[in-house]
Amino acid sequence: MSGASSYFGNIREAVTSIFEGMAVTASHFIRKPYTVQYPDRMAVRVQDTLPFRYRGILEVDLEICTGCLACERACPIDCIVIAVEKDPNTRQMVLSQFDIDMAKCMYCGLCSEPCPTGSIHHTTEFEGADFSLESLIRRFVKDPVIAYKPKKGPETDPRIVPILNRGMRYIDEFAQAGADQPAQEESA
Amino acid sequence: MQQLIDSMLAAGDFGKSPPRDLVYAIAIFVLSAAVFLGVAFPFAAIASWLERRVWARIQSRVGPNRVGPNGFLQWLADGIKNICKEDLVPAEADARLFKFAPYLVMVAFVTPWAVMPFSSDLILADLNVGILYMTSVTALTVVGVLMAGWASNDKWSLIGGIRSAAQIVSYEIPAGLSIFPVVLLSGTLSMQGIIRGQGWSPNTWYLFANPFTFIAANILYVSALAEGNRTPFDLPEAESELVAGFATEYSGWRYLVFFMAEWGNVFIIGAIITALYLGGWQFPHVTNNRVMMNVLQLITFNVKVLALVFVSMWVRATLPRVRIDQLMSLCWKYLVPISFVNMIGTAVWVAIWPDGNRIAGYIMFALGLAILAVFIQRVVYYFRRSKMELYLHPTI
Amino acid sequence: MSLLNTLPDYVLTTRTDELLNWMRKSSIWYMLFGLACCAIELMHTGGPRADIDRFGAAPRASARQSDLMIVAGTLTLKMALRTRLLYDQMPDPKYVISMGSCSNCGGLFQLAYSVCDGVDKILPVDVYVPGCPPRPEALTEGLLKLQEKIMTERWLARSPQAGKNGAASHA
Amino acid sequence: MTPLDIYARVKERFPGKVLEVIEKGPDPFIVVDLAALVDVCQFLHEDAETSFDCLSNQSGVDYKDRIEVVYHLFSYSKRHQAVLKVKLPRETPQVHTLESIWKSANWMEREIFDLLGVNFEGHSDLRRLLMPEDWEGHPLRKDFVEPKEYHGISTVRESPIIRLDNKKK
Amino acid sequence: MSTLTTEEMTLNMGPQHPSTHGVLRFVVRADGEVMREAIPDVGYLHRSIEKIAEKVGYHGFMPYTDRVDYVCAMFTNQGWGIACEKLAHIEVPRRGEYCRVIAAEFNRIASHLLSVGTMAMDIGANTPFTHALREREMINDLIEELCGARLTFNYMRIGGVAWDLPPGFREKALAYLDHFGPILDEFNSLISFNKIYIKRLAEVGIISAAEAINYNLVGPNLRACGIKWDIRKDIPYSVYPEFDFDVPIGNGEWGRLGDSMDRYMVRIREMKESAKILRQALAQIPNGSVLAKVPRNFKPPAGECQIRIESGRGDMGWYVVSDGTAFPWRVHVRTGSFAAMGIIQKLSAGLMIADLVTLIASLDVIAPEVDR
Amino acid sequence: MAAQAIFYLLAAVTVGSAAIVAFSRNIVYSTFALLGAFLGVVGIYVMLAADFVAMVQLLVYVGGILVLTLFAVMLTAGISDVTISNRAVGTVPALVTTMIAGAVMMFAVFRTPWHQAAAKVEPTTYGIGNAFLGAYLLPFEIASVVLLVALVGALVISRQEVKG
Amino acid sequence: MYFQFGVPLALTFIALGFVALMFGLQKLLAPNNPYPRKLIPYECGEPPTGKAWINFNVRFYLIALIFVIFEVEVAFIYPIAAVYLDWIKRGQRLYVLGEILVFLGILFVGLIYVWAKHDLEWIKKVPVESPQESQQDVAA
Amino acid sequence: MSGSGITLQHFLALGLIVFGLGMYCVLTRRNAIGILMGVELILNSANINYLAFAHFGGGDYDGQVFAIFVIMLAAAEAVIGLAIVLAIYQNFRTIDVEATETLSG
Ligand code: SF4
Ligand code: SF4
Ligand code: SF4
Repeated sequence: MSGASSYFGNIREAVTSIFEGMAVTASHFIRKPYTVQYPDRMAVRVQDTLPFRYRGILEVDLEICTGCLACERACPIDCIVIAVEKDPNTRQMVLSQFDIDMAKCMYCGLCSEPCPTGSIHHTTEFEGADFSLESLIRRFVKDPVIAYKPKKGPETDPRIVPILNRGMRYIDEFAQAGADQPAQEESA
Repeated sequence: MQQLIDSMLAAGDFGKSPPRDLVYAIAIFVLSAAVFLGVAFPFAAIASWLERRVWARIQSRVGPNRVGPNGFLQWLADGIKNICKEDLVPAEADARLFKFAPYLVMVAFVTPWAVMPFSSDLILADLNVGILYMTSVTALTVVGVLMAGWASNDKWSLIGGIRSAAQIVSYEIPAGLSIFPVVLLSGTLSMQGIIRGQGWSPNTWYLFANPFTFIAANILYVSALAEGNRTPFDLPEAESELVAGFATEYSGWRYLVFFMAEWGNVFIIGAIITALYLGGWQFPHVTNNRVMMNVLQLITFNVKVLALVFVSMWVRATLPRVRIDQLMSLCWKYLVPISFVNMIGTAVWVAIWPDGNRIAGYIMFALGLAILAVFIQRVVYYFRRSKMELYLHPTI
Repeated sequence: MSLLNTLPDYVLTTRTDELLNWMRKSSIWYMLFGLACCAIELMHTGGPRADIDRFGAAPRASARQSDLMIVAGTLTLKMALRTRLLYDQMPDPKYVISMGSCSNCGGLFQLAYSVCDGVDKILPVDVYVPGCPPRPEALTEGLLKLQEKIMTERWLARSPQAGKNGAASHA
Repeated sequence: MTPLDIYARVKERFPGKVLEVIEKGPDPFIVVDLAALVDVCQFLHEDAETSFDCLSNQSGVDYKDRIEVVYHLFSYSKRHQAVLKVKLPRETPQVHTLESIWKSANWMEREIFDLLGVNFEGHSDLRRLLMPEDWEGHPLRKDFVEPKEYHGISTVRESPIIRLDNKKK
Repeated sequence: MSTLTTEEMTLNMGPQHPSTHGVLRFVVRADGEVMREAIPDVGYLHRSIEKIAEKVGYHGFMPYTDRVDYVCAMFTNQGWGIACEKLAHIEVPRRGEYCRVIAAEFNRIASHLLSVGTMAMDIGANTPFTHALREREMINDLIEELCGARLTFNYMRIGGVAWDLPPGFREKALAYLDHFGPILDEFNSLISFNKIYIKRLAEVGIISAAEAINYNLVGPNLRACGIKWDIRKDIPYSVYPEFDFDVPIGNGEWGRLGDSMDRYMVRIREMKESAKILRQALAQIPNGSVLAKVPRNFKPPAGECQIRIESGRGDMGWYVVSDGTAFPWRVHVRTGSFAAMGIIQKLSAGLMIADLVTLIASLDVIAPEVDR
Repeated sequence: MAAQAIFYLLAAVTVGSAAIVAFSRNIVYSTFALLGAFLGVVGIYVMLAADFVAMVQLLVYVGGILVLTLFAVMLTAGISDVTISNRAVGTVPALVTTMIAGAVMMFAVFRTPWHQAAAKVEPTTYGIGNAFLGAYLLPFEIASVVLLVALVGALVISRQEVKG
Repeated sequence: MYFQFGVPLALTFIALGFVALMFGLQKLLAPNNPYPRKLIPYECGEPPTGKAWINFNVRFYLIALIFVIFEVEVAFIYPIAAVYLDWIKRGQRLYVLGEILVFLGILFVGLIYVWAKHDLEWIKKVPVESPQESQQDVAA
Repeated sequence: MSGSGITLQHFLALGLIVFGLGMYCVLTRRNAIGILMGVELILNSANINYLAFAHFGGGDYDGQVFAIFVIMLAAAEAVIGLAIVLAIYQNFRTIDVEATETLSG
């Protein structure tokens, strides 16, 4: 391209391209902002908009924890500590401690995968900011509780049923090795 | 106000009798302080909030909206926060110059307001070299910035300062040359005189007086942006290269001074363009009430200026940053020659039509409208293509 | 000489304190200090969805102009020394938010040989934000927590326990 | 060419220099004599048949008794790859650099030097790459012990959770 | 020139610097505005992931792979998965492969968006960056539904993926892809074709094809030099052979072949290709299981293997040595950024300081990938 | 009265800055002090009813020459040891010479009975313009040529250095 | 006119006063505890290497040099431009027009010269050399 | 300015002082740039006198025009002077005038 034509070509390209760019930004100026005004100015809490699978802060339903320690073993970085011993006279498993160090946890979900009852699971809760590290440790056992023992038949205790259903639903989210998927996936 | 000044001017020079002097001095101080505290400072402060909002919208965000109504008090918060901030002078820095630089920058930012033509009567001092004065006091900024950059004794600051200085001085040439077409057309250097040379209707503005002035106005705007270190010419503060340019070492209020100066300059840029090319405060003569007229003119002027300020924010949100060598070649190889051509062209034009050419005015005005129309069409096109519903979180 | 924590505890001074704190909390400029994965979420926090600019928190490039250091990510031993220097270079009052498991306590990298387990080993941390990474809203919540803390500070009025407010903090 | 052909070719070109050929496993590889490494690589690089224009990966492995440096060669022109290994004594691991043949070796060798303490002769600047200059030891060695503190920053952090039952898992 | 000016000055860019992506440090020996050379200094993010692999088991290492390259963690997941599967000869169900591809390609788009966005920001245009972030947010929403995390996915498992596609995922994904095309064009006319932008990128940091290969550049950086090489096509893995997409390569139309602008445009075009792949994958995803049977304490037979996948930053190699126990004996990751960092020192000579920033951005260097 | 105050203020600024220029041992300080001197002089010009000249002074001296000098200072070595960058020699003889010369002129200034008729204070731009186009046409054109020559010369000098 | 020029003076004082006032306020309100590490120059977290007060690139100097000349010429044009219209109206068109054209022409020649001699280009490529070499040819 | 108590002598004296300082600067500085600064001061003082005489001597425009020419020449002088200074600096790595004499001699 000869000198002169490239000279004016530069000017033309610069002007036109800047013109286009300005048009784009102007169109964005009249669009609605994309911001979700967390925390206060919003219709629905963010937590409720997150998917069921969201891996937020861990939660344990002691009612359905069998004390099998699968989660403790599964955690790669040992941020779960469970103390469970067999009560000599009632010969029941008693959970005397179930602590999770949320400051250390990496929210990987490896612990909730092997849990037989879905007792330990990630919630959609993510607000945990605090002024001290200690307060980030979740201590679920206030005073020792009896571990849950799965029934042969369906669960009957009305207090436990909804929790157990929730837990099972959570378990079902995980892909089962080799198993075919329920049809509803394909309806999707 | 004008009467006051007139009477004093009639009274001629100083020192007839002491009380007179006192009156003058007090009047000057009061009026200047009024303009500074009433216009310059608030605008410089509020503009920062405004730009953050404008940016946010362009970037499909919301922007500061928590302090006060719509976050209007954001500027106050920033100011007070920075005053409550520790004021550091780095150990290696040259303390004296480091401390003095903000003063210099502040002076450079405040002095141009002396010739700011708010309306036919509201102007602090209608210097008959007004526009020359306006351009030459900006020179102080260069020195201040160099001082800051050098005194910080920090590499980023030094590079930033020198870049900034070289940039400002270079762009003073196209800026100066782009002023001449107006001077040639109006035959005066005083702000008010230039504005009086134009009318309220766009076709009488110098912007549309002839093709050359149209280009000159754009060049002036670009060079002014460059002088104000605004994107796409914000190399001195280029965050991604030099951390914060010549202000890297400044903290608290000292930093805020530089910040404010930049913002005030945006207004000054807008004011220069408005006065020179956009008919300043000119407003159709609807009433004989002088006060009413002045109010209307004041509003007109400020609307025009704020429009230009908005454009500069918008440009800043749009364009990337040029490199230093591109900056220089743009100035010396494109802007300067073109403004030469503009000047010669205007000189010839004036020589042919000493009293201007009405038809040209109308034609140019129509041209401007056409460009605007095309632009709006593009905007609508992009707006249509976007899927609004996806902009929102599925469930919000 | 400064008036900090010198005035007696009148209503006037406490009111002034509230005003000043309100202003300071609504203009927290944070330093661009992304270290690792969390840095991406830090960007997103400044981004369109969770726009932290709403609270007047703007990013700053230079430590000299920033009030808040968001330690976003894994703090390696090599980086720890620099981090401390950067923190020192910030002018008072200055705050630190520890974002993510790594900077809270080393998190999953406690097993590593080259990672400093927790930023609180080298800096005084004001707010810990859990998560790996914390989603932008979580970081925003951390910022709000910090604002709470700022509101409780005594600025002019003589403070009951010294060293609580930014002035006397972490000298 | 399949890796095995390449290895065969190398064998007959450098008799006795190829110590062993492992054909089982996903990636067959050969172990080259330490002294001949550069020549072999030069040959593989320049030979029209093989023309390995890229050293796609170089890594060191610390087996308790020896240290092996593994070269994954790849040829963009011929679309085939080969794996070379050299075995080094664990006390004074030393091998000649391949920087002169493949520029990409520069940083990978620095990394191996840093993490495994293999000394590459003739390397242009053999500095620590990842660890700080004043770091002791080579972390990827199996017998590396993490220092208790670094510049006054302790590197151990005990879990804040106290086990109620005193069983160690 | 160099005769007149100055004793040169030594600048520290980083570790805390707005432009260096993550914590990189460059010691710049500059002469005024012009650089003599920029010496990279890495390791500020060395998290010893390779060593940790030897401590946590094969399953437990999966979350750590997310941190190797957090911008496109799906690929690191996939790489680790494929490596282990190759060691233990595990067959992944086809639906699993499809899920992997879908997740990975979405992640590729997200990664490239971040790359081009930061590119624009380093040149001083903030708006494109925020727009890129906005698009990432939308993609994050999709990925979140898929695996419950926005950044550190830990989505894949050895032998498949951990979660199947949730109900309604396909519709949302398609809707997003419809939206993505126009947005990309808009992005282009906003920044890519801007004259200033082109001027800044064109003819900066030119890499010849031979150099690129010799320095072992990979992925977009390699393709920008005009070499049509993509692992997905040339050493096919997973189910990529079943899709038809083409490999964009640089063609110096803006400046010279292999300059920053080419690298940038290659990424832009690759996003289009990924969208193409996604449409096909979402259309032809088969039924069936997504996870193969893998024992919980996974012990691959002793041996070693090296696998290569096409990650967002290009050819990523995983070299795994197993000794038959539950813990890998040695894991080594060869990443794209690592090689890219190696070439910066050579390229930087004679550039201006401002160009260094764009050079880093155009090579799309990500600190953790360099340091691991 | 006010005029006196302002005059003395400006004079003080001018002389003070000039003194720093002359006596400071730090070249950078001297350069920045030059700014004060120039500004003071600008004020003096205004008091002498030469508004246009004052503006030109501001434009050329402050905006141009001062910046150029600053760049030159930052270009030449010894900035790093600013404190000794501006050594002075032979101060005593210099002082003596200056004193004598000053005394003589002082004598001339105050002994001569100047005829004083303060002119009307009015805008001067037009007058200067007309003068340029009228009586001073030739010097005006020559001036531009001189500037051109200066530009070329300076560039030639510096360039041979640049290209080495 | 004095009155008008009094305004810039007043504004100057106001500016200085304002800044000083705010500094006073800051003295009262801001904490102040500097310690050595805090006052280290900021270099992205690294302890600084080398001194910052170094000689700078001559390129900028050349730019400033060209600038000064042009600035002076611009200053020269102002009065002519101001009276241009009058002279036109007084019917001396070609005279003044020619006048300005000649002047601008000379200026333009200067620009052409500078342009042609590549004094506006930024010399980008520095010979990649080791420091001591550069020392030598500097000494040479 | 009659009656305001500021007479011609004031300005002349001021110009004289500035001139003296400039002269001292020129005489004593060893830094070539310092010398140039001194020259600038002298030129300024000259201008003051020009304008003072122009103002008090009936106020025609000759004085001001001359002042402008002086400024112009000052600019030219500064440009050339500094260029030469840099040239010297390049050849001798110093701008200490005496050192340059010895070096060149
Ligand atoms: S989420 Fe991961 S890190 Fe956290 S407790 Fe469960 S397994 Fe451990
Ligand atoms: S939470 Fe689940 S896995 Fe953990 S102990 Fe209880 S039942 Fe077992
Ligand atoms: S906390 Fe998690 S996400 Fe954040 S830096 Fe550490 S590993 Fe990365």
